[in-house]
Amino acid sequence: MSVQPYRREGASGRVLRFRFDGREYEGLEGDTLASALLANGVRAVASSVKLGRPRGVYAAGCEEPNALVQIEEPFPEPMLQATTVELYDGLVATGLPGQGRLADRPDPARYDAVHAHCDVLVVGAGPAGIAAASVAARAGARVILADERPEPGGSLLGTAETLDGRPGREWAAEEVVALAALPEVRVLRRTTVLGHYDDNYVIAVERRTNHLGAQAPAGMARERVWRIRARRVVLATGGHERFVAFAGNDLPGVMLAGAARTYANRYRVLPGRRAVVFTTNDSAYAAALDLAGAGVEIAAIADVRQAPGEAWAARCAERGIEVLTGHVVTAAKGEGEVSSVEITPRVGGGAREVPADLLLVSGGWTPVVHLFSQAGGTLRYDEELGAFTPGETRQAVEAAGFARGVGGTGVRTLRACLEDGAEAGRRALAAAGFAMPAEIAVPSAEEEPAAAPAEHLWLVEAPENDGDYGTHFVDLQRDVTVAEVLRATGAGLTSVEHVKRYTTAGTAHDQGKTSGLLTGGVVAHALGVDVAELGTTTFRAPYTPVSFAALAGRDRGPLHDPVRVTAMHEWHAARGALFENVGQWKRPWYYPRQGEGPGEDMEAAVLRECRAAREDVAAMDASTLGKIDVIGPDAAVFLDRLYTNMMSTLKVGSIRYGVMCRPDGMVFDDGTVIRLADDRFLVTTTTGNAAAVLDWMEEWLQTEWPDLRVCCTSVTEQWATVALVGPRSREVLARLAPGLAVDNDSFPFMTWRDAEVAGIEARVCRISFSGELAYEINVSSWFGLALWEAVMASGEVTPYGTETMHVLRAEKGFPIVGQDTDGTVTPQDLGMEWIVSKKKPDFVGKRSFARADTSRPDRKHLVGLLPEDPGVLLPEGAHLVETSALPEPPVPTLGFVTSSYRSAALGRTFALALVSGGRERVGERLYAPVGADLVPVTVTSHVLYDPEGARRDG
Amino acid sequence: MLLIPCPWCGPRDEAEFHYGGQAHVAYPEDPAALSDEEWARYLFFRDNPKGLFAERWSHTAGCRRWFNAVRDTATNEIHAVYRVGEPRPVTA
Amino acid sequence: MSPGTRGHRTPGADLPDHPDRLWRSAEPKRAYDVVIVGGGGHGLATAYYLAKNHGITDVAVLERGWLAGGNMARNTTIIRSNYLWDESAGIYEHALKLWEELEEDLGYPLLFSQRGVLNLAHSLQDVRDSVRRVNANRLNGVDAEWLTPEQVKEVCPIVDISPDVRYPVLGGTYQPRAGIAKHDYVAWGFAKAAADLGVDMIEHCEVTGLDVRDGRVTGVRTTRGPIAARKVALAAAGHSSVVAGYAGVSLPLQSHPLQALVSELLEPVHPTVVMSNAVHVYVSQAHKGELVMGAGIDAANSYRQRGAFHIIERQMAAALELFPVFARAHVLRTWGGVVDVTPDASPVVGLTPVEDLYVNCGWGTGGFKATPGVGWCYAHTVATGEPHPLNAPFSLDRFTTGKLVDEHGAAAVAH
Amino acid sequence: MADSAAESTAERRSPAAAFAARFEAASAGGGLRLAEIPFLTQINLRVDPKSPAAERIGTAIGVPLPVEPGTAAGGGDLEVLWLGPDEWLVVGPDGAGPGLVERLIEAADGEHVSVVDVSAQRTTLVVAGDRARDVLAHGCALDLHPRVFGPGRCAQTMLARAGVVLVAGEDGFRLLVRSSFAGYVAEWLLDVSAEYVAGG
Repeated sequence: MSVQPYRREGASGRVLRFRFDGREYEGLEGDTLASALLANGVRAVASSVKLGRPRGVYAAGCEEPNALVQIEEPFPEPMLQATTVELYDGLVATGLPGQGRLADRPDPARYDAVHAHCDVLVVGAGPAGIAAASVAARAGARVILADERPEPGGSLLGTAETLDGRPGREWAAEEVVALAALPEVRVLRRTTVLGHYDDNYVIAVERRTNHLGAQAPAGMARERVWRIRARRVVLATGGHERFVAFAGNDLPGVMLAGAARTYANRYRVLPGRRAVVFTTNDSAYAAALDLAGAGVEIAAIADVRQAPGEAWAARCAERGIEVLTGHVVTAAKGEGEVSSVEITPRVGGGAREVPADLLLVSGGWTPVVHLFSQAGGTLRYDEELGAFTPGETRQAVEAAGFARGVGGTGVRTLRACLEDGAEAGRRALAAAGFAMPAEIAVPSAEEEPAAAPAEHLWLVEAPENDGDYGTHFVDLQRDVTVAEVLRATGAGLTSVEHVKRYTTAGTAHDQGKTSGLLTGGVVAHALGVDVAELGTTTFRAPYTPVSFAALAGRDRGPLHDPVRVTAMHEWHAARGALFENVGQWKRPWYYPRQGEGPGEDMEAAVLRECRAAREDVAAMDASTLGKIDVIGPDAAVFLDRLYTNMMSTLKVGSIRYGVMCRPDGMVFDDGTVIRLADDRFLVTTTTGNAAAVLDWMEEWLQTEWPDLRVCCTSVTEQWATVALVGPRSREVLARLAPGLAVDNDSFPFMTWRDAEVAGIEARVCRISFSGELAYEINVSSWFGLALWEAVMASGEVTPYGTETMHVLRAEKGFPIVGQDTDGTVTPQDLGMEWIVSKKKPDFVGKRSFARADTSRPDRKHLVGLLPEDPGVLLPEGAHLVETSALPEPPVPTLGFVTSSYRSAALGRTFALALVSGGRERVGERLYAPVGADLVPVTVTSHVLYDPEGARRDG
Repeated sequence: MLLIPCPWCGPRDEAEFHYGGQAHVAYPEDPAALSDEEWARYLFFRDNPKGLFAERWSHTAGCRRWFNAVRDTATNEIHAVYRVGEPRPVTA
Repeated sequence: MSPGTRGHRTPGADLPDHPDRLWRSAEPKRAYDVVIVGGGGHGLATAYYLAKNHGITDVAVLERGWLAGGNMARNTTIIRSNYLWDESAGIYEHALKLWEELEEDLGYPLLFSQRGVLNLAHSLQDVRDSVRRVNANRLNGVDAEWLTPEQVKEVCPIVDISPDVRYPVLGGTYQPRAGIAKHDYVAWGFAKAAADLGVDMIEHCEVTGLDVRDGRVTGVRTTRGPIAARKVALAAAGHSSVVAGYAGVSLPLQSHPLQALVSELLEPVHPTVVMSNAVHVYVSQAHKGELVMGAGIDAANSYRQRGAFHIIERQMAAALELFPVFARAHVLRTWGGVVDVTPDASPVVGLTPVEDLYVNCGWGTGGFKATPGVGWCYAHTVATGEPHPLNAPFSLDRFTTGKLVDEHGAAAVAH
Repeated sequence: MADSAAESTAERRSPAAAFAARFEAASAGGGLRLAEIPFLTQINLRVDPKSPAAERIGTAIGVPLPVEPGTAAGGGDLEVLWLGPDEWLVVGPDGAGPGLVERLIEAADGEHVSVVDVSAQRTTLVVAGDRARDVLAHGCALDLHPRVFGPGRCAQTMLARAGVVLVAGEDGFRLLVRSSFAGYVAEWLLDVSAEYVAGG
């Protein structure tokens, strides 16, 4: 062990090698990076964020304000506390100046989340938590016990206390092993409860592979979010020690007394050789005695109180430790680290300087009330404790043990914590409706000396001649000193929140765990008010920092959002289709022809697909359209109320196009309505709105018109749909469906027939979204691929995608909801007066058409645009102005281009646009600013192709 | 993540529900008879109290039923749930 | 000690100093010319411009908690003016022009940084909407560009523009003059400047009622006693419905929690502001190095300044889709504010049916960026009794006529 | 693919057919079994539970419609899942669809009911074995403890980001998944399974 000069004798464990700031070190299994660094005598671990001052390890847990490190290997991870990084072989880390560094390569690790339910969640596996969990678990309750550390025991890990005659750490380990063996108990180690939300929804993160370093199994999620729904929560979260503001209280070598005790006992590391102890309470005496026992020379204990605990003082006297009551440490001194400590009597007498390389500080203990506060609980100031403790809450949560401030003297007493934990367990059981277990023995702890009350000292006042308070730190991590707090209050700030923001105190990585109350104390001091009156800043989740990746879990990449595909998807993919995301669906966008040389580009592919549809025969996978079966005697009445046009007059066997508006009169969705029977309709919706339209229907039915006897059932995926389009579509269909009479009289436009197509039961609809003769063939989606393959089998049908579909419909002036509308467009704006019934007394949206704004003549109308240069393609989203030269901005816009394409059929480019008063402008020349140019265009009707509708019958 | 007691399915996570805003706002019997002001009130104005609020939810990921709840918007506590058509229960 | 760290860059050192004097919390007087309800950014800016532009200094700003402790203290500080509709572009661009002079005007360092804002497009419809907005912006004199994915990558190299992202980046709009500022400093700058001109800052003074006589407001009732006022201007974002309700004025508002979060301090990786509505993320890296991110709003009404956690989880998943390098950054702190949202996602600024009572509300998720602009216009409205031309379109009666300023339709601009 | 398309045959293909081999591989360790049961008959039934039609339907198919929310009832080769207060899914073997639809409509005898064949709307995935609950808990917020969600329980809920009908049986769970989401759910299950199967 000679390579670890500060390691106590008798330490055992596997030797681990690591590198810090470029130097090789050895540590032991069970070490944190902090304990290993201390064992190697590394005092300055990082430098401070603002002043660049050297900083050493200050604490032993997640409250650490100073020792921030960057992990370099096995994978870069920014800003962790050396006190919470478990040591592993091959760890490479560097100390940080307050800013971390992200990796520049993708994180290969896996992350996940899991839901859990329990009767009682116990947060913290210290003495109170174990006691609570034991009581609850043995009564048969479902219990989750979560603790942030690798092993249970909480405060017992840092002390040399015994329980039932065993070392506390062993007791805790055995208890928890026994608990974990119960069928309804789950013990979560390395699991930090981060957030406590409404209805006892509690978020925790388990670190599962970090401590394994490069040995972490590849298939195992590195971090796991636990989403816990608990009937009762017991917060046994213990306390954090705080420090005191005095000159030089940030020097490496200054350390919280309890932390030093933990290093000596748990890690068998000496944080220094010769220590001064500065305390406001009895707990530091135990620390001093443990350290003395471990071989640290305790030069003196400076106690701010006149009357420390008698038994503690006596024990110190026995060991020859000098106790200076009524004294304060006025300064820690040294170059880069502590070399001496200045101790001054509070009343009279001069300072004396004591050589020491370690200064242990205890400014009292603050219960960890973060989660209680997050859960909506109130906090109240406890005078004895000098801290805020849990008050009222409406959630089923309570604190237990030191988190509740039991003990009464400002320091933790083991017995009180055990008993309080067991009581909390009993209360949780009762509240969750479990029978009370027979008396459960609380383990017996050693007799603890009676504690004397703590005194709450926040600030050691600077001497008159050195009153700048420039090194009296209140927030070590944000480099905030008393001087800055005084400046803030001097500037007129009276709220602790304002001071926090003015100074940044409490906003760093540690969220002010050691400094929050201290800052409040100093502010109160400066303002001359009570700490209690000042209150605290808000406790916000997460309790400790959590990685973005953990929260993202497995919802990344392909699993980020469901990819929805049709039954024909594999064919499209194999054929080399490019896909468009339409909502969650992948739809073929276009099918570049594959062959020798470079593939076809989009423009060429779309022109080819369009020509095939207009001149020959083409097919599209239209399966993604939403489909809803609407059934019931009142179905027709219902649809009459939702659509702007009349549906009740539709004949069985026929099909009608319809538009739905919101009550404000704006177009919401469109599609076809097929009448299958007197009391049965099949409604289609746009792909993106399928769920919204079904919800819409259910909302009206259930909340407004419960008297209507109508049921709506989604059949979107029951059916796969092939749109077969083009002058030769009839011929292809006839071949596929020899039993179907396909001539125009037998099967007219806007009707449907049941038929066998390619040997598959099908419903064939004569619908056209292109203006051409066209059919939509619907089959059970099990047969979707078979149908598609049959359609494609002859090789004469050209597959086409959404882009071609868009061009074809735009040539016909058919709008796409969501592209040619934006939530501010009425059917009349779209030139669809004809679809707005005048006969029906009411339908959703009707009243809004009579509002002042919806009847304005200068509303934007859907019109066609022909660029004067037929080769110029207007960008979609281009705007329109009246003049051929742009005046100074702001220039009023007349409207904008919603759709713009090259048309094979027209032999030129064209566009659709929403233009103010557009219908009255047909024939006018307008200008579209495109880059630096103004492109002249002529306004036309929005129907540019086959306005007579001559082509739909083939 | 609230735990919302669906009157049929029992308590489920908030993420399974769709929020429907204020309850008991009936579609006007004769919209044509309303003034523009009255129609605007129906379209756009809803109560927004800090405190108890009768509101609508739909259990979209479950039974797809709409129902009403009385929730305290200051604390998110749900005091009652009841079915559409039932009167708002008296809550504390 | 870290060899690479000692003696050079201390990332926290370059923040500006605050003035030694900000404001002194005042005791309420019995009467004022103007009482402003709400000591947030909008209320403070209004007070400042009332005093500066209109010479009205007998003004009290009433704040129920600590000054600027509401949404002003909780937002993600994004400033931009690239809104779709002419009406919106008008007031936001006015605000942006004021921002460009504000540090000098207020004599206060605001850390105003014109680092540009990117709004990403993830679908073909996003692209259409984005191009439409860029063109609208240009006609309105608002700087805006459409960027290809490669150009997006040039502006912000850490954005993943590869096609294997679930919703690939198809491009983005870019407003170079947009950026961020330090929210607290903005509030304090306005507060100090207004206080210096004689405005009373009254903290911990909650308004509990409005006195209305014969259709005219005459004063406010508060937890610190009644205060008479010739005019009352509401600027109580989040709680506007509650306060306006005291005068019997109902507003088309719903209040929702909106969450945001920050990471630890990180070395600079993110030079601009990136927003993506499709995946509900907006992120910038603040001056000290923390990533500041906003999430979507909670669906249900609530006055609880706390959102639901699944929204944060989804936001993180979306963030990592766009920025894989964020994987091991840590969420340090999350928080929530309460925003009031109108049916058309545009604010209500102007007169009310009660004489001498004015309302400014409904800014939803976008109030911060408007702060100087709305303060300017609202002060004009209150001082003259007539809406400023820039806030005239945002009147209450647009809901009756139907002439909405519907920013829902304008993709990528909800925040 | 384009070539093989020439040999068109009207063969059915189930939504998760492409995952058969990967499901089998994931099931090899014994702790977990993943599989698709394709082509089950599924009829969506809407009827007022208090109506005579509801009773007649129960009699006709030999399974009284379960009225307790979240429960399933079985009889013969049929199983009836409660979906909502007036909505059920009647599940039967492959090929039972047309006959079943007729029986249901006949039993309604002219009363207002809605009977829709949705057999192809969802496919059925099996998640069984000792680790089934652990796997599902990664994406399902329901309490799947056997005392709470044991055999005979069913629920419409979310699994990760997909809506599912979850049915608890004696031998694990069945997931009824919308056909277009089948690929997503299958990929999700396989991703989760990585930790629970041998060698994972």
